[in-house]
This record gives sequence, C-alpha cells and structure tokens, in this order.
Amino acid sequence: MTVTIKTLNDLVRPPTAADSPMATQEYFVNMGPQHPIAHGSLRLVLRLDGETVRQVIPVPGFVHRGLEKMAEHLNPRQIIHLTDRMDYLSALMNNWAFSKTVEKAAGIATSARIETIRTLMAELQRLQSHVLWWGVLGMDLGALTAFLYGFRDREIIGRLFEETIGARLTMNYIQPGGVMYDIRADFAAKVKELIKYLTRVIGEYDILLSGNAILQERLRRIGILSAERALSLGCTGPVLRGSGVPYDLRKVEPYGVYDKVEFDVVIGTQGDCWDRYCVRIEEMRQSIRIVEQLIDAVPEGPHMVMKFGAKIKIPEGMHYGHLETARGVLGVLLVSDGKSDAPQRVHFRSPNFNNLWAITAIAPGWRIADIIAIQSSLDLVIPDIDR
Amino acid sequence: MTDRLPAIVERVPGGAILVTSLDALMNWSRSNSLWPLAFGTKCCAIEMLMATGAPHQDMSRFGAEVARQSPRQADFMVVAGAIVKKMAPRMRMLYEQMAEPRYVMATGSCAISGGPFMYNSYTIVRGVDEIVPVDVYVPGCPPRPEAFFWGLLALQRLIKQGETIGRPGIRRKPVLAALPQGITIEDIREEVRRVLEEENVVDVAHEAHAKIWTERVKQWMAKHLYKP
Amino acid sequence: MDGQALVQAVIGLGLGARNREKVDRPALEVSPENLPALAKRLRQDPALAFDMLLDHTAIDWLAEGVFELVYNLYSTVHGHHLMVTTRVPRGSPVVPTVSDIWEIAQWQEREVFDLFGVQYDGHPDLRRLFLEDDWPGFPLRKDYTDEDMLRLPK
Amino acid sequence: MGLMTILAAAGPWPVKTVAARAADALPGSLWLSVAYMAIALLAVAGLVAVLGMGLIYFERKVSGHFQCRLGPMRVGPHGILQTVADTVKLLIKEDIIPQKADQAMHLVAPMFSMAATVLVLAVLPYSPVLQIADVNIGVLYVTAVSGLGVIGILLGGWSSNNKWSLIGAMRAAAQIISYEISATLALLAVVLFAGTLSLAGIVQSQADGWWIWRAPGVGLLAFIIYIIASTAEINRTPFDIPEGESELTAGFHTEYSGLRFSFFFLAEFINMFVVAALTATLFLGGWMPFMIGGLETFNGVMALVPPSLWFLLKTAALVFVLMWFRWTFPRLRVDQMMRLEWKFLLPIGFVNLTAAAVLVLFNAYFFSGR
Repeated sequence: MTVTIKTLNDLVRPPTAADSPMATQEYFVNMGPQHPIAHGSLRLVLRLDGETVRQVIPVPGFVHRGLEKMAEHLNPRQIIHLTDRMDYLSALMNNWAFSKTVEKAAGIATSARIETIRTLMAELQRLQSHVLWWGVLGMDLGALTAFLYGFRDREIIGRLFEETIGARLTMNYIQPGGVMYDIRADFAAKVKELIKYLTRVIGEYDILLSGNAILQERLRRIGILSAERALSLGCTGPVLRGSGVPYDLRKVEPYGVYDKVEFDVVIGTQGDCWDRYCVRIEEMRQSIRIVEQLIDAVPEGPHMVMKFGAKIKIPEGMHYGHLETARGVLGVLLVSDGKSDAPQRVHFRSPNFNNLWAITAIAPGWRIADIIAIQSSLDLVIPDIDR
Repeated sequence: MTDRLPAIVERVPGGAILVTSLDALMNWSRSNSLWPLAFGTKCCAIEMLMATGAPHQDMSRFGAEVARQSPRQADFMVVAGAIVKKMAPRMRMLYEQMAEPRYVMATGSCAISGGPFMYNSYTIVRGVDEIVPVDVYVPGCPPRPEAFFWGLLALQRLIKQGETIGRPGIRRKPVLAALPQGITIEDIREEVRRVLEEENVVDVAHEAHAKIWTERVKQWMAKHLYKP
Repeated sequence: MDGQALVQAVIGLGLGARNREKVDRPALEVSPENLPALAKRLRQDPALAFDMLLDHTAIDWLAEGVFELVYNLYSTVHGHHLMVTTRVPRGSPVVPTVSDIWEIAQWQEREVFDLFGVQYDGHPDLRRLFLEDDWPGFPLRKDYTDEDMLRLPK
Repeated sequence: MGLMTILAAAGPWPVKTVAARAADALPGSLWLSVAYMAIALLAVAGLVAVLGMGLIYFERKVSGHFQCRLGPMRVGPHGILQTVADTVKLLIKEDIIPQKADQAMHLVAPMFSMAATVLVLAVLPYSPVLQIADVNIGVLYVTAVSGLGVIGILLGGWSSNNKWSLIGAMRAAAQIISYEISATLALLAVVLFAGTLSLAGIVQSQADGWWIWRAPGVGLLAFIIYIIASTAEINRTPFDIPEGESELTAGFHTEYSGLRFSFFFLAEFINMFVVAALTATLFLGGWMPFMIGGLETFNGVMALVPPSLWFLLKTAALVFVLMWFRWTFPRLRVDQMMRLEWKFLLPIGFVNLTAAAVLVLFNAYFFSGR
C-alpha cells in the first residue's frame, strides 16, 4: 500500500502558457484569509474561468487553536469555556452539548426547571444567531442596512443574556448539573416584550430583504444542493433541511423539554440558497413559538443540582452526545479512562465543518458573486470549523 | 529631501510655528479619521468590528465606520481574535501592505497574549505584538463594544500627542490600555511622557526591517508563493 | 431496530465485526481490512441504510500502541445510530479510505491525517487540513512534543 | 406663462457664460481672457472640494439615519468637520505604488477618473448666469466626457497587478459601456423635445413645463431609464459590482492608497452630483422654479426663490434618491445586470425614443401653448 501525501501547491499550479497567446486561461484567485466573505478567516482558492467558478478549494485552519488537545489537559468543567469559543454565535448550545454528554456519562440527573431554562435560553440564542445571520447575509449581498438592522436586534436579545448571564458572547452558562445563574424575576416579562418586538421586526425583514426582487434573483435557483448530496456530505441543520430532509435533533431525539412543546420542523423543497434563507427565517418564527410556550411554564426548583465546583467523575469508556445548534448537529465524543480528571480525548463534531464542504459540491459552475450568496446561505462560523 | 524639509523649515525664523501648527492639523485629522481594517478572526470580530458599528454603539460617531477591506486604505488594524501560526505571516503581510501612518489595536485577550489558549495550544501566537508593533491593547474576552471605544479614544490621544512632521517615520510606542486598578493615564502622564520620549520612541522605518517577522514573511513567501 | 438488535444484525453479516464494549451507544469493532466492505454494506443494505457519516475521528491509545478510528453513522431512513471502530498500529497507521462511500469522509479523513498522521489508502486528495503543509509531527498524538507549546503549570 | 416671460418683462438679463466672456475678451486682451479662465478653474476646483466633502458627509449622515444610527458626531458640531479630517488625512497618507504595478499607469489612472468627472462640471447650467461654458453640443459633450471615466477605472484595475482589481475593472468596463447606451437614449428623447443639444437651451425649453411630465409618459419613462442607467454608470448600489466590497475586497481601487484612492473616492461622489444635476437639468427643468399654470400668487412666490437654489434643491433631492437606492437594495450579479440592460432597458429605450419622435412630429405635448 502506498499513500501519496499531497500539498496545496500540487493542486494550485499556475496555468501553463497556452499555445496561442489569445487562448483563455483558467486562473486561481484567493478569497481570504483576509476577505470580507471570510467571516473570520477562511481561505477559498477559486479556480476561475473568467467569472465562472470551476472549482473551490477551501483551506481552513487559520484559527485552528487545537481545542481538542487543550481539552485533554482540562477537567470537564474547564472544557466548557472552550466550547464557547468554537461556534461563538451558539455558545449556549455548545455549552449544553458538552454538559449533556458529561451528564449522560456521569449519570447526573437534572430537574425540569433546569431543562426548561436551558431550552428557553437555547431558543433565544438560536433567534439571536439567525438574526445575526440575516444581517450578515444582507451585508454580503450588498444591502448594508440589513446588516445594521440585524445587529440592532441581536443587541436587544443580547441584553437579555447580559442581564441573566453577565456575558454578551462567550456565555459559559450551561454547566454539567445545571445552569450558572438563576433567571431573574423580571425575565419572563422582558422575554414577552422581546417576542412582541421580534415578531414585528421579522415582518420588517421580509419587507426589506425577503420581498426584494434583487435578493430573490440572487438566491433563487442558485447553489442547488440535492438531498442525497447533502446527506453524503454530512450536512446538518438548516443546510440539510433546506434540501428537504426533515432531520432536526429537537424532533428526532428530543432533549431538554423539546418533547413538551409544539413546533414544526421547517424544510425546503429545492435546496437552493433561497430555501436555506427561508428555512432560517421560518425557524425564527418557530423559535418564537417555542419561547412563547415555555416562558410561562418554567417550573420551580433549584437551578443547579450539583454543588458548584464539585468534581465530576466520568466513567471509563466512550461517550457521545449531540444536539441541534443554530447551524446543525454538534456532537461531542468524550473518551475517559475512568482514572484521571481530564478526559483521554475530546472530539467535537462541529456542524460548520461538514457544512463547509458543501461549498465544494455546490459552487462549480456559478459566478464569483454566487459564491458569496452560497457561503452566506451556508452560514459558516469559521472558528467552529477549525476548532 | 521631503523628509528633511520640515527640519529645514524649523530653523527658519517663524518656521517652528508653522511646523507646530501643521503638526496640530495633521494630528487632528489623523486622530479624527481612523478607518479600521477589519481583521477579525474570531469571536472578537463580532463584538469589536460588527457590534461597534451597529446602531446601539455606532462607531460612525467617531468617523470610524468606513471599514476598509483593502489594507492599502486602512489606518489602523483591529486585530480581533486569536492569531495562530498559520495566520501570523499573512497578518504581517497585511500590516506591511498598510500605508503609513498605520496603527494596530489588539483587542481581546487572544490577541494580547493568547488568552484562553495560552497553554497547551500548539498553534497559538501568544500576543500579536510578537508579529506587529501594537499601539493599543483592549483587554477582555471578548471586550465589550464600549471597550473598543476606549481603545479608539486612547489611540486618538496617542496620535494627538505623539506625532510630528519634524521627525517623519518616528512615532511613539504603545499606551497600555490595561493599567492597574485605580490608576488612570492622567495620573502617570508625566512619567509616561518621559519614558516615551527617552527610550521608547520607535523608528518605524527601521523597525519594519529589523523585525524578525519581516524575515520570516520573506522566507514564507519564497516558499509558498509562485513567481510568475 | 433497537440498539442491540442492530449490533447483532451487523455482526450477522459475517464481515468480522464484533461488539465494542464501553460505548454508550451501539458500537462495533472491525479490522481495517474489512472496513471498506462493511462500510459499503452499511451504506447500501436497505435494512441498514446508513446514509450519513456524522463524524469520524481517532483516539490515540498510547499504552496499547494503537489508534482507534471512530466512524459515527446515522440513518435518516430508519433513524438509528451506529458507531464503528477500527484499530491500527501506531507504528504504521494505514487504513483504507471510505471517502468513496460517504463524500464527507474525504475531509474528515484529512483532518485525522493532519492531527494524527493516520494515512488513508486510496484517498483522492490526502493533504494537511488545518496546519501548514510543512508542519512537523502530528499534534493530537499523545507523544507529540513542541518546544513552543506551553504546558499548563500544575 | 413661465419664468422666461417674467424674465423678459424684467428686461434683458446678462446671460453670458464665463467662457463667452473669455472668448469676447480674447481679441482685445489676452490677459483678461486668461483671468476669466483662471476664475473658472478656481470655481471648479472649489466646487469639487466642497461638493466632494459635502456629499460624503451627506451620505454618511443619510446612511446613518437610514440605519438607526447617528453618523459622524464627534468632529465639529454634528460631525460636519469629519470629511475635512478625512480629506487632510488622505492627503498626507503614504502613497503606495506596488512594486510590480505598471507604475506610470498606476499614477495617472485616478487623474483620468477625476478629470472626466470634473470636466462635466464646466458645462452644467447652475443658474441663468452661472455657467462656465454653454457648449452648443452640451449633451454630446457630457456623454463623451463622462465616458472617459471608465478609462481611469480600467487603467487603475489593470495597472495594479492584482487579480481582484482586474476583475473589478473588467466588470466596470462592461457595465459602464453598456449602460451608457441606455443613458444616451434617454437623453436623446429630451434632445428631441428640446430641439437643441445645448444644456442651457434645454433648460430654457422647459419654461412651460418640465420634460418629465410635459411629454406624456415618454418623459417619465426616459427619466426612469436615465436614473437607472446612470446609477449603473457611476457604480452605485445596486450596481456597485466593480467595487463590490464583499466580493472583490475593494474592486479596481484595491491597491490604491492615500491621495490617489481619495481621487477615486471623490470622483464617485462628484459623479453622483453630476448625474443628479444632469437629471435635474434635462428632466426637472434645471434652475426653473416649480410653477403651476393659473396660480399667479403661488408662481410669484416660487419665482422669488433664486434659480441656483432651485437647481441645488432638485439636485439634492435626486442625490438623496440615489442614496436611498444604495442603502436599500442588495447588489445585482454581473450577468443579471447585463441582462437588465440589454434585454430590458435598451429595447424600452428604443421604443421610448421612437415614441418621443412621434410626439415631436405631432407636437403632442402638454402645456404646448407656445
């Protein structure tokens, strides 16, 4: 068996001088790592024929910090803060995914109140993340006003987090055995106010962007990802649902209190950018629905079943847990030898990692400008890819 | 010749006044027109570059909303987020592509020191000051948008007192944003000024060539970039 | 199909699969030689229909001198999970690729190659993923040393 | 009943452009002629500076308020000195010429861009007495000169030796040249109505009613086509494809810094003014006041407002509309933009021109009392 190991340079050869000086040549262009579309730092090497994209070679790793190596030296409580810094736009859900795995492994049972608070917060965060995505999509497609509207509303949701949690972005809130702080007395009233506001502004979003002929022209029938291809590429979240596969862990394997609330799994029909756009817009409405059902139904009880700082003993073996973040399935593989505090191996199956590669399947044949639309519709968070 | 002109003018009777007032105009304009280069790699990019431009914070009040994507047109680089070894030469390249006068603001603990990834991470660069000279540090993980404005105002103050056309290419070194608790920059102003004037003045032109990273970038470019 | 039945069904295929203990979900162990055949079967058998490779990674068992490769499968048709593991010696870690069965494996395998140095036979594009092409060593191995890496003081 | 009647009643106006004065003076005194030209030059230079800074400030404020922000606030009261600071900074910023760039071309490209814009300012009729030169082929001159701007963009993109710049420049060339056809067709409709190519003549032909509504339907359609085509010609959203920040980093001026970048930047904003001013001149009656036939008191009040203020108001309103476009619409894709031009605007433009010719033939305007 011989295995050939390549380098990027093997792929990215400059085109050789053609026989005729007038012949057209394919050429390579680097999109990123410092590029507005990089959303962080992703490098897309584009093989172009004029404006048409022939091939996309994503080169991740510009924020690869080695979280998995770091996690091998930390105890489960300390690893929580690393999960914040993967997909920072769904930090709470990342916390939850890890806590869920640890709880399942160590056999920690939580109370109904804790699960309700977690679900509530996760849905608010999903709203925040989608609102931000909507703004960024607007910016990428040239509608800067959408960007600022999106951030205005993100800020309004963020204030609620700040009041409860004390952090704006990297929350470190959901811990094994509970949540860090209890919700405040006026939380319910504020959330209701927020929901009223958000219902109104999502309508505004439709007026400003969704109903715009130019936006629809930019998204409809662009970047079609078939369901088979999406599954084979391991895409999850709105990307997979946009292709018409109703795979949502909140429904398929309910966690938290998702089995007690009513909501619909939103799916698209064609798998184009417009479907992915609509899925996210509709998911915002579904999140509002979930929050509406839960906000008055938070049971009484403690917000933490474990003593804070108590050691967590993870039994020997492999433990796997996953849940649905705003971008797809975040899986946590936790391997412990049963002796040391620190796990033997922690692996995060990040949704963006798999979603990123969809771009290699979608992009060929479209224009440079469509790459922007496609990448925006995939809603990638680069540090989550790189970890 | 143009470099020496201000020094010559200064010796002419009345020339010093001219140079000083030109200095004032220059520093006023530079400090009030800071266009950021959006160099966000991680979480801080959301807070430092996007949320600061958003309606609730609004960095356009300071005239800093003209975020340029091309380093040629930017005035200061906001390093928002962790820099890893793969990114480091690219970042240095971006810095060298910026036109003088250029400033660097390191925001967030990752950019300042490696922050939460300081230990056991095999790729992190512990502080961007290893790569580029940093003017202002804004601590936090991530810092609040208000902290960004603190940094922006600190940078403005630095520019206002720091530069003179009498010595082009020379500019003062960092003001530290993270002072011990209870001490403001006003308290140690004299001290800072003395230190800055005596020892900590950097020759930008010299520094750009002496920096170890310039060499590294050259090597890196030779290895990774094609010569047509 | 519930977990145990699924495991028994796959073992019954006669591809050298055996139960993998100490995993909190249905899990199998298979030898590297049998991996492609089993993977193909898992993907194509309509009763199994594992159409999604959710996750693929490796675990470095330094004491035993092996890398354990983990394939986490899911079927959207039947809604069941299966974890398939295989062990390769640390000295010459070469396994056949499954990237022709699940497209995403191509990049997941590249990640494992990048961080563990496991080589995939038949992989169309085996390159470093996160690190530069000339990075020395494979950082997620337990015996990886890097003079630039700070150890957390006790 | 129009302004010209009022003007005629008030006696002969000294309608004489600077160029005409210079030409008159030339046989007798060369120096007087040169002095006139110098005055014109200074006036244009001043106009460029004031317009550039004013429009950038206006744009930033408008965009701010569109986006629930405030816009510049800190430099001077309400940030009015913000663009002054920006300008001074750009003037003294390092001017980088990339090593592998085509250096000479890199140097001249922004000047081309700027010059093309500034030249148009010379023929605009700001008021009956304020016009530097009334060229008798004014419309032709404007289309010809503003077409030069694309050379600057093309040169800049080409000489930068940067792929993004080149893509941007190529897009710009395709876009500007395509949309120029539609813009010119829309202008031709007005030329047909007015029967003259001189801009001052076109303004005077609207004394009885502005062309936008005086020619039923045709004027309005020509106006809409011209607004769309000229938005594309000056590379503003939704047609900012050559710059396309999120696609091409900064498009054709990616490699430009300092003063030379500010030339491109300034040219873009002055272009906006030029387009708005031309639209106002051709379709909205230029410096003519707004009057309604029969309402003598109302018309009297309107006539009190100085013509140059009328011109400025109309232009400002159109500039605001252009900004409104920019801060509302997403960006088109390059092929969609070309489709819009060649498949929609151009055929409609041709039909519209034909319709205009028919109208002129049968003299079927509104308010065609004279």
